[in-house]
Amino acid sequence: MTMTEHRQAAATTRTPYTMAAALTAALRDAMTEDRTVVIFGEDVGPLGGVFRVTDGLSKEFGESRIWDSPLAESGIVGTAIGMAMNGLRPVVEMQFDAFSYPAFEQITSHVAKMRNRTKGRVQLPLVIRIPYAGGIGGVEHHSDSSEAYWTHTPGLTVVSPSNPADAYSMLREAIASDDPVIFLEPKSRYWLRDELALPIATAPMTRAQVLREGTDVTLLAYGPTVKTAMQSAELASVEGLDIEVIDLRSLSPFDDETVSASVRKTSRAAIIHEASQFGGYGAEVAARVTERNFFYLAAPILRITGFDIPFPSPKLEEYNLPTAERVLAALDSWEW
Amino acid sequence: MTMTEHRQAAATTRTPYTMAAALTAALRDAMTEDRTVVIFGEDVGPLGGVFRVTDGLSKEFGESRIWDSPLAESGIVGTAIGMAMNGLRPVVEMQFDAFSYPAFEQITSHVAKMRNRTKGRVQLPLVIRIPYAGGIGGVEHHSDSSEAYWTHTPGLTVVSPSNPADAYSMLREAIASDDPVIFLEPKSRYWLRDELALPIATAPMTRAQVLREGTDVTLLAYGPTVKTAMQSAELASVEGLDIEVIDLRSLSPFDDETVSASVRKTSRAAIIHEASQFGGYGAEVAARVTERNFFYLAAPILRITGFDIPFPSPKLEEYNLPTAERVLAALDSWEW
Amino acid sequence: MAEPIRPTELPIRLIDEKGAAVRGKRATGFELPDASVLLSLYRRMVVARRFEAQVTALTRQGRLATYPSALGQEACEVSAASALETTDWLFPTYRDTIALLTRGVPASEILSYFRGDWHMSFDPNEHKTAPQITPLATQALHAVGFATAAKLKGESTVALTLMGDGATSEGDAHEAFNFASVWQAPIVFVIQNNGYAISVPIAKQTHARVLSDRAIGYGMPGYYVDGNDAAAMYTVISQAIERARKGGGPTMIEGLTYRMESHTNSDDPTRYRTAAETEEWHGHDPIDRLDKYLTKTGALTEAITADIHAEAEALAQATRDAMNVEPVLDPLELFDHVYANRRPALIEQREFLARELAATIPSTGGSAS
Amino acid sequence: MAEPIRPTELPIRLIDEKGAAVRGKRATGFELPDASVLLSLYRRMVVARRFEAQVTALTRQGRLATYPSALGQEACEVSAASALETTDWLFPTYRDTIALLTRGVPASEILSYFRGDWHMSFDPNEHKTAPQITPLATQALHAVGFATAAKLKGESTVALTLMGDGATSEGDAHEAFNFASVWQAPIVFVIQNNGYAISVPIAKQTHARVLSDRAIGYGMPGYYVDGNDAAAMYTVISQAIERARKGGGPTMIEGLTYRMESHTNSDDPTRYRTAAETEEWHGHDPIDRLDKYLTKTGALTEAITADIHAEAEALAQATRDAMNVEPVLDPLELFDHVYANRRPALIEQREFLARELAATIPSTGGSAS
Ligand SMILES: Cc1ncc(C[n+]2csc(CCOP(=O)(O)OP(=O)(O)O)c2C)c(N)n1
Ligand SMILES: Cc1ncc(C[n+]2csc(CCOP(=O)(O)OP(=O)(O)O)c2C)c(N)n1
Ligand SMILES: [Mg+2]
Ligand SMILES: [Mg+2]
Repeated sequence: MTMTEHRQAAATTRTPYTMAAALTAALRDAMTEDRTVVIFGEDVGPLGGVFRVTDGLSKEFGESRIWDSPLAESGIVGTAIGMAMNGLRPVVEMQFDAFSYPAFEQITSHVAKMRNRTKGRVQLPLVIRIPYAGGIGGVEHHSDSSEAYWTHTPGLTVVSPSNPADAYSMLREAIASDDPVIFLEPKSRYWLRDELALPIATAPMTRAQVLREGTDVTLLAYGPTVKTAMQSAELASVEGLDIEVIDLRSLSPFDDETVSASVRKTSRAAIIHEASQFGGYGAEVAARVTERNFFYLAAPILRITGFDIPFPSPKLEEYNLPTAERVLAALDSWEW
Repeated sequence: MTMTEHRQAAATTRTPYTMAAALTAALRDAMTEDRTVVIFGEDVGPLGGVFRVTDGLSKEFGESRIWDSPLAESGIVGTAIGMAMNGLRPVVEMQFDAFSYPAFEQITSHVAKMRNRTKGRVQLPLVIRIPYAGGIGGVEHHSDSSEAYWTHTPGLTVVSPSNPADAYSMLREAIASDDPVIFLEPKSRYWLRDELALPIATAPMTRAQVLREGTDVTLLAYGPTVKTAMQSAELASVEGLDIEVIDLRSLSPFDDETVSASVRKTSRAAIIHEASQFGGYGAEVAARVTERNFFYLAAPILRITGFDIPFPSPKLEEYNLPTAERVLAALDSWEW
Repeated sequence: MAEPIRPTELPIRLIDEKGAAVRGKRATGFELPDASVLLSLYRRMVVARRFEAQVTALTRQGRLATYPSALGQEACEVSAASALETTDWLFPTYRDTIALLTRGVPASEILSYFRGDWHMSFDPNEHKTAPQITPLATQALHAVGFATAAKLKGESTVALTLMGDGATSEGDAHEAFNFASVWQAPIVFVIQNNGYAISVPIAKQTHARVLSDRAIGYGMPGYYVDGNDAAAMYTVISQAIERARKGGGPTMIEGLTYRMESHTNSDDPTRYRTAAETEEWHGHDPIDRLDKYLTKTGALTEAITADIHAEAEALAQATRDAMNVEPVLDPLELFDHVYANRRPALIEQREFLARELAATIPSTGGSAS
Repeated sequence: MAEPIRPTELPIRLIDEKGAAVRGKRATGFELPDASVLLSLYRRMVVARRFEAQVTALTRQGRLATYPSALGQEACEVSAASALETTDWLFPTYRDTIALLTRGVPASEILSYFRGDWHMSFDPNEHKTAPQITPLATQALHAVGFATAAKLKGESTVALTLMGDGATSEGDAHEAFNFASVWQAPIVFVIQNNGYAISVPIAKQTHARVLSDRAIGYGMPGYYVDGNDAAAMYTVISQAIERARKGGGPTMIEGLTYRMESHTNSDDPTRYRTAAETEEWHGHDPIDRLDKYLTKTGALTEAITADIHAEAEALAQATRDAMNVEPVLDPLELFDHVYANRRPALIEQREFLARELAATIPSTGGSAS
């Protein structure tokens, strides 16, 4: 039983929620509780977003709380900055990772730097939601993983939920945060279901979670690859390999405490992500975990990731995405 | 004597060149030899660029070969793509790292992907020059180090020279390349002088160079931090520590062969860069070198980098930039 | 700076819904193209519509990953492609399959992209047609650069780029218009204002009287045209292409049209527009009016009609056949075009996948995982 | 959509170079502000010019890292800041120190940025003035968002943003104009067309008749104004602010002016413009013409003149004194404002630097290394 499930057990009547529905509920509850929360972006209004995460909200809250903006991502983020400067808590959507790139300057030069620039006098409580990564057979530009760009940028907080409960709890926490948050929603897991009693508060957004305890290997994952990690653990257990699975949840900050504790116990670790490997987020994980735990490691930290190629077309993406088979093959590559 | 110096020794009459002047010479020679080479960007014409790297070229080659464009980086890179599709070899300048961010979408979604998208039928022989990093007392946005954004993007080649000879040779090679190249020019080293006989061909752009041989530690650096690495080696030698210094030169691709050979000899390595550490280029270096050489390593690979903060103001940047003192302090942190 | 040509109050129109030639104000300054041209525009539109019906059916059957239909926008698509010389270059978007078809790109090579085989499949240089670009307005800058290079090289090539109403809101659209006018690049911007950017209506996209009013701010001629009148679109675009070829610089043309189908197969238009609105636009159908005109004038004989339908059916059949064959793809090609020369690290990764493929247990996709 | 107000053929002007009030065409629709307003604009401009002379001197002495002077642009800067209510918000650029000064931000707090102490030093909320932004046109979007939030909250705040001619080429400028018009945000865009973007002349920046013609493409009122005529700038900006406050939406105002100094102290204008051109602009000096007008009308007495100069000298003196004191900076503050709460990793790094600072050998900067 995972800690998340523990929490849920405590709650009363449960109903099934997909991750998308849990996100919608989080947005609805946040808008209800705090009138300064506004939502805008491309197609977030009557359509409810291309993934329907804002479904029904425009009917419920009206044009003054949630609306469709002109089609320009830099404009969306840039105006969100101004709104946050004027007391609102904007939650904006970038339709896909690759379509956040036009907003790159506003995000790196302003969203990330405004608090530091003004010595904390101007803070930007805004959330940038991004339907994230691949695995849904999207054509070019619809399956990028952009986390490495954001996590390298000081001033940003970057998180990604892997299940409906975290999706609700972490989005609520992101909206309540006085710092800007890049909220990565794993597309391929939008339809993953769980029985929930909302509202629910899982672990703090910035902490990693041990989803499965194990003694032989620490397997690190986040967002879409957490499911892959759990599958790998199940497969491995058959071979008698006892894998500890950690859902990082927060990419920036990184929860050194939780991860180091696990690695010192297992002495072996691997990180899984969809993004290409070179300079990917897994590099930071491998580097810092090695720095902090070098003499506890029995083997190098492995990275099971996408290849160093542009994300493939729908019919070829399966060859690029990390799979449980690949994870096991990688672990086998270690000298045991 | 470094390999670069060896090559120079072979050449005849030498004259002093700053790195900026060597870059100007490379542009001039490339434009003279190949009529398809064109230069445009902000202030690259009559002004000669804010760092004077294109000084004199507009007089020499005229408006049809080098001109000032409207002030829009996405427009500059986007039109350069179209020109490259139509048989030209554009060399464009982004005035500072932070001002390449408006072009981020054009660079990541097109410059990096066009060849792959078209199965090699459309290639983009273009060079994006960026006066790179800090150390010149620039106000906000004038000292960023953007390499991690580019090196994580498959399809891009990313290089940075550390001395006038390489500046000339590598820029010529970048312009001649049929792949797009991000050319990072270390601002703080623009005025570094060397006696050169041009034209000069140093090692291939994509290979690292051992600048100083040593047996105890492999110190990796690129662009502005190479000088810092050499100073560290000198200081350390006083303490009897024999440091091997490698100038990476090419950030993407990474020269595993040269670096692994050195690390297997010294069993210890450290990487220096100005960029903030979290998710920085040093993470990839530490991760991959560890993966490939884990059982040869006597200690974790260290990263001596900028802090995880937005680049500081002029009066405070010195506290953020890696120094020889910091490098030695870091090496002392190892158990020897 | 001479006062730029301003877009007219009402969209330029040469043939109305009843199939009658338009005289006076709305047609001033423009001649109807000859029958042969109109007939070929008509043929291409009819063939295109049949093609799209077929593709939409194939998409419903799951043969394609996605398909953005241009049903109702045939006049813009076909006119733009037909007005270009074969030596000119077209810079299209995901929406513009019909323009590519008109340009002579084989249907199967176009659809290979929408089936998900690769990011594109035809040869841009062979067809002088750039890939169908998805990141909005970005291709407009490529077109401006391409046209500028042609001008620098003293070639007479003209570039034409298509973009939607929503795309005009992107910064890149502005930069493309501005660079083109400052550099007086030989390029034509054709904006298909089909009323929506997915679900977002034009009223939420711009506060301008018409999008083409933007042209004034660039000192560029701007034209506001009935996008469902192939005669008008073809004539205005042709003039703009000639002006560009003669060194007259860029032109902005807005075609007022309507997307009859959903944005893509995965869209649900009932969430953002009424059936009545769509119904109303049936009355402005681009093929219908040209059919009436050409029949009245006698240019469209039964024989020709039969021939056109035969061509359409043949294309539909060929498309069906082509799309019903599962393509044979080599996953190892994923590593072959990232760089001109494969890098050591990519060779390692290619070998890794090759070993994996050779192994008995096939890799199951993350999508399925 | 109602036909938008188009910029006039010649720049709007209320007082000419000879200090005479302008009647007829160029002044139509505008009244001269009363003497008291003109006198205060004059005072602020004179004080500002003296201030800049002092700052330029300090920069030459190396007291400042960099300084972009607005010498010659005082009419735009002072009018924009003076037309705003204290409750309104100003969104300036690196160029607009004088506007901040006029707004009441202490000189020493403004200059602390240019000295290189920190990225800015005054309190934006206290002065209702955003930081001086360097990434071009990006602040215009912040201003639009800020104004839109005010509208949503039912507040009467108006936002005004300043940008240069070069900045209008950026995609963000377009997105700001478009979002503002679609959302009918209470904002005023003041474009200071000073003829150059560093070395690039306006002719290489736009092909439009005038930059303010862009307004038409956004269905926004646009005004082309003599940027060296404080009376005209103040009047047109004030009208726009009132329109915005009354719910009339955004306005684009182009002030035609000239940058008399180099772009920054590190620039060399001789490489891209002639002394004759600069000399010619001396004839259009904004202070000179107001001086003549106010003297003629008798509003400007010797006593007032003396008082203004006293104020100017006092500010210059205070600025000298403030800038000649080396600021005491705490390097450890570098870690204090990155996030609302310091992260474990940043605490580690802060402690590292603290230990380093405590150690005898001081860290020598990489710049020096
Ligand atoms: C930069 C960018 N942002 C968002 C998207 C997602 N997207 C694809 S099509 C579309 C609507 C485009 O509308 P329009 O330009 O009017 O063209 P149409 O689809 O109507 O032909 C959007 C938002 C994208 N492709 N690129
Ligand atoms: C996005 C971006 N690109 C480039 C620069 C570098 N830069 C600083 S000022 C300047 C010229 C700006 O000209 P203009 O907008 O006319 O303002 P002015 O300096 O004339 O007041 C340039 C290119 C920048 N600050 N931001
Ligand atoms: Mg549309
Ligand atoms: Mg200017």
